[in-house]
Amino acid sequence: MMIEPFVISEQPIAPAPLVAYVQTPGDGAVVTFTGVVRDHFEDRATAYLVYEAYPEMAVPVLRSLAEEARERWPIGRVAVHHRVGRLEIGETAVLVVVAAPHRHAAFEAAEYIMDRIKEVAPIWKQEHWADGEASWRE
Amino acid sequence: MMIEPFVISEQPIAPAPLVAYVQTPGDGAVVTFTGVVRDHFEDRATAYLVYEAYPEMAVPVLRSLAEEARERWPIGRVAVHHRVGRLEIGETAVLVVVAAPHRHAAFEAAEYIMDRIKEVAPIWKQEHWADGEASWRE
Amino acid sequence: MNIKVRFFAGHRDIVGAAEQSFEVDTGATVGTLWEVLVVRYPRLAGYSGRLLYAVNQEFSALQTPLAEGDEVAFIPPVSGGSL
Amino acid sequence: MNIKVRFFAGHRDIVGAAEQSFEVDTGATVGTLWEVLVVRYPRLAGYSGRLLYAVNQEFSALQTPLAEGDEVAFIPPVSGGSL
Repeated sequence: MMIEPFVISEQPIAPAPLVAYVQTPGDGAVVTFTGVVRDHFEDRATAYLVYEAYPEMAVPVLRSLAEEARERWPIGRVAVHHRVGRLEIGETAVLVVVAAPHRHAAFEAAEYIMDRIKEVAPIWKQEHWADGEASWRE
Repeated sequence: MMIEPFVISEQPIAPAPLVAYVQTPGDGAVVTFTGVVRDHFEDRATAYLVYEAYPEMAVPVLRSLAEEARERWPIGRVAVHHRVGRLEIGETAVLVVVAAPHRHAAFEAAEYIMDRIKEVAPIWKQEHWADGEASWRE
Repeated sequence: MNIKVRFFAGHRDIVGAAEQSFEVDTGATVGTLWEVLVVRYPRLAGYSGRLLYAVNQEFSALQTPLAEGDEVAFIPPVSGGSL
Repeated sequence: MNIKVRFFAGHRDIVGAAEQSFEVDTGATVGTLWEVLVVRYPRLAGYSGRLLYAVNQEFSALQTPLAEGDEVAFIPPVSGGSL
């Protein structure tokens, strides 16, 4: 199966193929971050989320964030998949997977990439509250 | 399926049930560390590894390391599975999974638990080199 | 010059469109285009200073000059809080 | 007092057994038992100061007193390097 490492898609995210993709025989550590839709935000109950992206830009941005991480830590392969569309509580919104020879670099790089996604990736989240209102998280 | 969160076993480790186990509706972040058998150590080629544990002690130690992490960061569920016996290159030796409401705590706690496993968990690794020699990693 | 502008999330709700074309003078920059938009859609004003800018899918600055046919995006805050 | 000692990894290779019983005097500690072992198996001496100690599957110290029937483990370094 051909794996695309950087993807924005409405399809559910399957972690196993991405973890298999990043694993190469020289890398002993794989760190996976799974961002999951929570049932609340700041004491307000969530019904579901809608994610939206500027996909022509978001995919290259994800790729460039992996390169930023690679300049900072000795890491191997990286994969980032982000879902868009309506997501229910408990569904995976984003998966960041980083392989490295040693674990500290893998942890640091995965957290860095996720922090940077939150800062600059053109992907937005609309909270649909349990009370029927909706608001963009800005 | 009943999931045991802290396990030492000769069976291959399947990540999906553990990730599902730690995920609860209030936790938006899941960090998974996968420790994989590498093909070399310090420029010497590895053929395979043998892991050995003091299982009556190692399982409670894994549980107590999760408690140590919980005292330090606001985290949700934790699961740690460690394999013993002969492992081939590319196989998963250890899986640490931590859920938390927020990602930073999940990253910190997962790395902390893995660091502590390497310090105190009574689990040993015997490197079987490609040249036929074997040595305990001490 | 004809410039295509993409709107996302809260901006799209305010503008009521995902995409619009604007005529701007030669020498216009990302910043002058944003001022044009704020005049037309005053509710965008609250985003001034809290945006990222892209020209042809590359991050840009308020000073970036525009050229005929460019695609501009004003990127509302993406800090999705803390997963 | 009869004490059961478990051996793992490099220790088991040196001792040639996964488990042995030892008779120690009343008042013996983890540390005095280790000294007995080092006399019997001199190759264990290189581990002195690089061990963790467990009595009945709980981390203990060299000063921990032993009691009849205790299970003691001398835990060789587990720092599996850097995965």
